[in-house]
Amino acid sequence: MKKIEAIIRSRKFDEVKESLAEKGIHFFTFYEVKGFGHQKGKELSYRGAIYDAGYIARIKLEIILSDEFVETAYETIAKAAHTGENGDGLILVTPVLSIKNIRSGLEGSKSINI
Amino acid sequence: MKKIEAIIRSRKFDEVKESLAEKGIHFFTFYEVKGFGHQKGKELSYRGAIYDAGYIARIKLEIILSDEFVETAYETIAKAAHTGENGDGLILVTPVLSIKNIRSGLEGSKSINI
Amino acid sequence: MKKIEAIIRSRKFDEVKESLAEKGIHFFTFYEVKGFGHQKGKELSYRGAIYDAGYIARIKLEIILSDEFVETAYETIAKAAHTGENGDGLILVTPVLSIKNIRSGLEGSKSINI
Amino acid sequence: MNETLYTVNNLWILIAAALVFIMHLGFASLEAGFVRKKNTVNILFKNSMIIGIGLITYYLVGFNMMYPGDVFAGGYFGFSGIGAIAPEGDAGGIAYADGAYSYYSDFIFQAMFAATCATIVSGAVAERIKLGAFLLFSAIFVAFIYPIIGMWKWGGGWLDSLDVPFYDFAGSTIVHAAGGFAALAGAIVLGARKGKYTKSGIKAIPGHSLPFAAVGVFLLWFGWFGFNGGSVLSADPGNVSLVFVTTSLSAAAGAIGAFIMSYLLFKTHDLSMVLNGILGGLVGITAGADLMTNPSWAIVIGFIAGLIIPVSVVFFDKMKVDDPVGATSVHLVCGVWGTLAVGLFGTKAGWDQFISQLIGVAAVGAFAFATAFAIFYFLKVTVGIRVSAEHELKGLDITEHEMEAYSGMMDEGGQQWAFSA
Amino acid sequence: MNETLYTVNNLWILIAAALVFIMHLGFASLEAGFVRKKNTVNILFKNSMIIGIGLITYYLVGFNMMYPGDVFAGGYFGFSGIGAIAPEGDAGGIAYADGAYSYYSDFIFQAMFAATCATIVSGAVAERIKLGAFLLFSAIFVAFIYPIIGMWKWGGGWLDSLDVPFYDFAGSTIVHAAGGFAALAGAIVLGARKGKYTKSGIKAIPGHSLPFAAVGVFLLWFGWFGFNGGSVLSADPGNVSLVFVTTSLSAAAGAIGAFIMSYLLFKTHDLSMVLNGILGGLVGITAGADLMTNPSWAIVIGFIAGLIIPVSVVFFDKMKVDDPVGATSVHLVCGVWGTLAVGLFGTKAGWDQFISQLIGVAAVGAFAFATAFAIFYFLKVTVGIRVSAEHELKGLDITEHEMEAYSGMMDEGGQQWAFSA
Amino acid sequence: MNETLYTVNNLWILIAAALVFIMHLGFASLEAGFVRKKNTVNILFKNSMIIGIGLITYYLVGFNMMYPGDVFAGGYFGFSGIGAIAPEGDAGGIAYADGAYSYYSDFIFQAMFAATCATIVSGAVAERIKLGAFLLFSAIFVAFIYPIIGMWKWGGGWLDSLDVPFYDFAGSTIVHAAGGFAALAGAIVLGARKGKYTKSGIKAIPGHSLPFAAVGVFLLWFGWFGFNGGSVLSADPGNVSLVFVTTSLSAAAGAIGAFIMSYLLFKTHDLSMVLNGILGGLVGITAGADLMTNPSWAIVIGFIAGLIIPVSVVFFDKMKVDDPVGATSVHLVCGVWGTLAVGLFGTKAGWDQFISQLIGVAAVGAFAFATAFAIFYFLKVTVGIRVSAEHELKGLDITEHEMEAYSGMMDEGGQQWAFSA
Ligand SMILES: Nc1ncnc2c1ncn2[C@@H]1O[C@H](COP(=O)(O)OP(=O)(O)O)[C@@H](O)[C@H]1O
Ligand SMILES: Nc1ncnc2c1ncn2[C@@H]1O[C@H](COP(=O)(O)OP(=O)(O)O)[C@@H](O)[C@H]1O
Ligand SMILES: Nc1ncnc2c1ncn2[C@@H]1O[C@H](COP(=O)(O)OP(=O)(O)O)[C@@H](O)[C@H]1O
Repeated sequence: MKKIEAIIRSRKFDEVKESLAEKGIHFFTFYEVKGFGHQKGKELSYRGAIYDAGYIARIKLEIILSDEFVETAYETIAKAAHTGENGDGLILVTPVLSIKNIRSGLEGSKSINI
Repeated sequence: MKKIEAIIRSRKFDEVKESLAEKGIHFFTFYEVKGFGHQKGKELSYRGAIYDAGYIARIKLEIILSDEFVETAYETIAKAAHTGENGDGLILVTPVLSIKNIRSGLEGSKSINI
Repeated sequence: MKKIEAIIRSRKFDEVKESLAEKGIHFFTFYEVKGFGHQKGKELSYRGAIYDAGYIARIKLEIILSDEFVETAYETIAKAAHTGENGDGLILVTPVLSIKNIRSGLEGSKSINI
Repeated sequence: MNETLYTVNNLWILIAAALVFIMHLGFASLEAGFVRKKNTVNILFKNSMIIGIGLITYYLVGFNMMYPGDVFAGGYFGFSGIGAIAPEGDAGGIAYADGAYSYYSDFIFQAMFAATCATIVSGAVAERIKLGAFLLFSAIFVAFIYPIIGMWKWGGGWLDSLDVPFYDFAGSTIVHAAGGFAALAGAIVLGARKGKYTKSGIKAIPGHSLPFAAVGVFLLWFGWFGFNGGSVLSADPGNVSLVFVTTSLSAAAGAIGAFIMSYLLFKTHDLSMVLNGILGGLVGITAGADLMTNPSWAIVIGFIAGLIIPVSVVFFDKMKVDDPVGATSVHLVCGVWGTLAVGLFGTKAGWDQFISQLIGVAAVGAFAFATAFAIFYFLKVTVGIRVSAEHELKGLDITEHEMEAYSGMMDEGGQQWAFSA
Repeated sequence: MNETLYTVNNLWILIAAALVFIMHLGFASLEAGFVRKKNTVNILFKNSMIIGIGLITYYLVGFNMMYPGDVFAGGYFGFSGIGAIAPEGDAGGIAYADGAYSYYSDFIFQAMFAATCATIVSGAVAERIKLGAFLLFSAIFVAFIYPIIGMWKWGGGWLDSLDVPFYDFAGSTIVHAAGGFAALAGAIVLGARKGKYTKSGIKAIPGHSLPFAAVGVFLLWFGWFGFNGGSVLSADPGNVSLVFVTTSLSAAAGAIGAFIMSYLLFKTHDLSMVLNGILGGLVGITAGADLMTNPSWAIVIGFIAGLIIPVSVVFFDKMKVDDPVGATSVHLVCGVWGTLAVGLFGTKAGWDQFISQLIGVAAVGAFAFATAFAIFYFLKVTVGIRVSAEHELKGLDITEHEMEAYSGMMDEGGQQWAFSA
Repeated sequence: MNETLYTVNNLWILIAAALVFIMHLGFASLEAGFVRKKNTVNILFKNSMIIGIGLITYYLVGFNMMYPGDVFAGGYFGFSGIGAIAPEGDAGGIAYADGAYSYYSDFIFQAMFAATCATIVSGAVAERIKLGAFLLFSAIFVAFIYPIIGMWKWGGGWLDSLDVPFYDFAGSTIVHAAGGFAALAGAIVLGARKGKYTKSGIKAIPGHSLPFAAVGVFLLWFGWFGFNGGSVLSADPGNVSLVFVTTSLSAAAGAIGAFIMSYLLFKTHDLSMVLNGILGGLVGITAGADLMTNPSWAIVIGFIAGLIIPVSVVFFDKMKVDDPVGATSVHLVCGVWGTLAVGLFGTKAGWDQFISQLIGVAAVGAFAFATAFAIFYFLKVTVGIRVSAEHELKGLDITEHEMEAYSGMMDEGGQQWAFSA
């Protein structure tokens, strides 16, 4: 089992989700994050003073996968989230030592929802 | 040291927190996440059009633990977060290479707040 | 490659960010989390009843780094986020198995934005 | 009566009616601010419907039950037929009320009051009552219960015919205490919100937006100029201006009273208490706003109302009567206080008056409580009045309305991307 | 005419003008609530500017084009010069309108109406129109199009001179349908918001704050007391009070109608529909508010308007006319309905009247639609009217205003730390 | 004077008082919108208390210090005793002000003004002042400083007795500049919010809710119809209608002026500037609203006020005077401008008048600034006026009120689960 973490553009979220679904990967967790990278946040202005949060908003996905699905997911996300412009984000694979599905109590790769 | 990550129902949060406290685990970090899984989000309706965020809201816990506490925490969460219905979520154990408490500067398992 | 995760005080965020920048580390991802630890949340009061969320608000940073930068980042954050009072938070180093930059398609440490 | 003075008087009653209307926005904002986010659409929906249902049922039956005419004078009940259509010519105009207002001005002013009374209930039963049951209750309450109570005094019924007639200038009893007692009945029959009273004590369930609540209270005060000022039932300069002064000073003193008492009790400055304190002052002065010829009396009445509010809120919580917006403390308790205050301060003060006030508020309170209790209980055993525990947990917005009050508030950079899925 | 009655009448027109003013806050709140968070500053900006631009252009040209004087009676167009300065002495005072109101009262009341008409458009074109283009449109619309339409009827033009004169008491056609048709033209020329009509069907794009929308609707109702009540053009007790009653009952019935129809169609209780239903009832009664001497007719008109609303919203969505706030359903459709209803109910009901109503609303609708379409189209091919896809995605707040409507709403513990960076 | 005309006049003053009341909601909303989320409860609390404290202190001492009677004519100070109780009979009624209004109408109208003046200060000192110190300041200001200033002109004092009397129709100087100078003193004594002026320059600290700010401004405009319109002190049709027109056109022109200037300076469309521009236009016209018999003058005055606003905001920022809501720019600067404009435009324009205006506004400004400075300074060295750095960081809501303005806004699916812990 592995965990894939991907930081992607919010507006690419739907595309990524659908591409994953086509490959049979329906289950994942996500949340909103902020990032500092090549792409900068837009400057805002308020009562004559300019301010700049600096960061941009991104979505982070986390997907737990059996080893055999990792490669597919990895490539699928890389393709669907790509625009070629600064700010596309990145994908990581990280190790998972053990896993348990709370409902079924199953452990290991049997427990993974796909 | 290990990191336990658990994705649980919001309404089970208090129960999990209290069960952990009973086992002497008082310290952890959490945040709100969204998930796609067996359980689907409720369909909403607005001016005649139906929409569906698809996802459901979940809480994610992260607990850093010395190895001897991992098993207890793992089982405690699994029990407290269980309802038996779709959407219960999952628990992972992931590796930690090193850790430092910012206040005390202590490293390794001495640094871990429990 | 490693991932550094740090849980810090919101009000130390700018300092940490600037210290990292001085060491040449400009890119990272962050999000708001809540934590239970030594420091407790402030009690609030509403219509005569006291309530206490219990948790405190923290910022979590995630930085993906080539191995040679890990030590620097680790120490820099530890210093910049330090106040010496309860609630300073902690820093972890966790393993990364592989990484891909979505824009460039590059993998491994070449892919890492610094 | 000259035509011009009639025009002025009538104009004031109409403007007052518009001001009482805006109280409905005040209640809607206040209640929306005091409930949790997950029940906000629901409370706004109820408030939007109540004014609709209230006006129409009052048009159909309420008005003619509340003002059935002289034949029912001194009685307990009367009715003069369906619908409120003005008599032809002067009978519905200058001659209708001695040149004070036309038939339709009377109707619309009274109709806005009627809807107010039902709205009081909505806050106390919020976050757990079924929409349908609540709307049914409101319709019955505005169509029958409120008009019967109103008839007792303002319609020339028995309370108006006591030896020392019961006095209730603009409705501390007739509107506020009546609504407040009905609210109490509703809160009791429903039971508390889940998680409010637990083994480990009383839990705070903070309202989701105090700014909305504050807007509501200021709008209510604004509307009260019409509620009390219009109850002079003419534009008489001396009386209307006195009422404006006593109403405002009482509200002001209510803020200060609640400020002090909530600091004494809770050692903090609770905005929700000061807001309730203002309302307490307003409700308190309503029975005798025209009698406090020394405005300092109004300050005393309002100040005491303000002191009462935090104590009363704590008391109802101790009694496990769960009232998310404090409607019972504001309308019931301060309504009773204001009614009795007529016997203590102002130009009618005196023992006999005090007794009549006691009779009046007790009779109205008992009737409002009993009938509201009966209706709620009947609805409970028939259609059911409480949403399921699961619906309560998820919130009524999603479960009864399939909507959320706020969408995309959390999105950075304005991207409500989730909805394009 | 006695001086005192003149003073009363005039006072009422002024108060009514202030109430119509508050409708602008109503529109601003309603529209802000119905758009996404990312376009909230933009819609508020537009609404703040429209009232400014509207009043000033109406002062400069509009008023004298709408009321050019008797020489243009029965005509299609007139103009009596730049600026609105009262005639000296009684001519601008008691003699100006037979003691009903002064010249300046007339002007300010009319000017508030004019700005309203432009505001109707802003909701329908929200979330995608360029700021500059919209402000230009508004200026032209208030300066020329609305006054010309108004002149046809209220300025004594041809619609007022039909054998059976077209009747439009307070503007179901002149203000609401005119604004609604212009809104339709704008929505068509602009096209739908991205992501609204997709291959997989019609997508919901929920407004970001239903509480704001609800506040807006209550304020609009409040303002309507001035809109309709002031259109009596005197403080005549009988007429003004009748208008208050019919206006309120129709709004109330609109809520109930929309409640029922949206339940039938959608099997849910859609707050946004009930809010639109109230507005539909208000627009519907506007043409004949003084004619429904049996207030039950007003209930029927409002109830039907309420039933129409959900059907109409669905219809425009099917036609792929994207109208984020439902302005076309409320103002165009219910405006037409209310205009025709004058031929069906009330003291002018009759076939001949119905035909005149049809002529009036058709002529106004055609003219408003055609001119608005032409202006929008002209702006489209010259300065451009639609923001870029990227700006639309990011939201107009950031791209046109470099601001966000809400800052730090997400921060825990009140730390807007991000801005100290 | 006939009884009926008295009734009309008096009714208008009362309605105007209610409209001035609603300005307090306007200020509360505006200021709440312009502060950070973490200080929202605090600002609402202050605004709720000021109206309470203001009305009661004005009742106790202010009114009789501002209008001490003829014996003090031409003087600098007077006082005619504690409490405001109407003289018996006609002396407090029709004879009180030649049939224009009753004693109590006078009191309540003036009392609402007084509270307004204190409210102006609250915005400028927001987000860092201690609650207790602020409430003390407000009480002293409304009880003594404002009444003394008011007495100089409206109470028949020395400014009213200049050879060419100083003119201030509704209070550009007496209310707005006075409040604005006191606000300036407060902002100076307190110092800037942490993080506003840093080594790397002036930082933006955006308000947490521009929608609330916009609501506030529209409500202020609405209330200004009473503020200026009521200052005619009768329902005189010619004057009140002129005042409505000049007030509205000036506000409209203020929006446009600020729109243009903020685009020139900042190259963007800053909603907060347009909102301030509207207020600037309103403040600017207040001194001479009844003198601009050619309404185009009002447009010029408002337009210039609008142009001034962004420049002034930037200027005060350069001076490191931290004013979160722009109260100094709106009330002080535009108040001075409006006062001087009486010497430049309208029926009193002329060199002598200009000099008198200069004397008046300088004297009032100096007195208001000096006394406010002294009070704030005294409070600073005694009870302390500024919250601790830590409290400022955490926000005053949590530290002074133990409450949050919004609860559970971030929860998905409406679960405010954290509070059941
Ligand atoms: N080294 C890193 N560690 C953590 N997050 C990163 C790192 N580099 C980039 N990111 C995340 O990815 C987002 C996009 O990065 P950016 O440099 O703008 O994209 P690109 O590499 O396509 O130019 C950033 O906003 C940040 O959230
Ligand atoms: N493979 C996965 N990777 C990441 N998160 C997952 C995965 N499977 C489930 N989850 C998370 O757990 C939540 C519950 O999953 P669900 O399938 O509904 O529960 P159950 O397994 O009890 O039926 C999901 O909403 C999602 O957040
Ligand atoms: N064992 C842990 N696992 C996960 N998060 C932790 C752990 N211990 C502390 N934290 C995080 O760090 C934050 C600060 O911890 P706290 O104990 O208050 O600080 P300190 O160690 O400086 O006294 C907590 O609120 C929590 O978010």
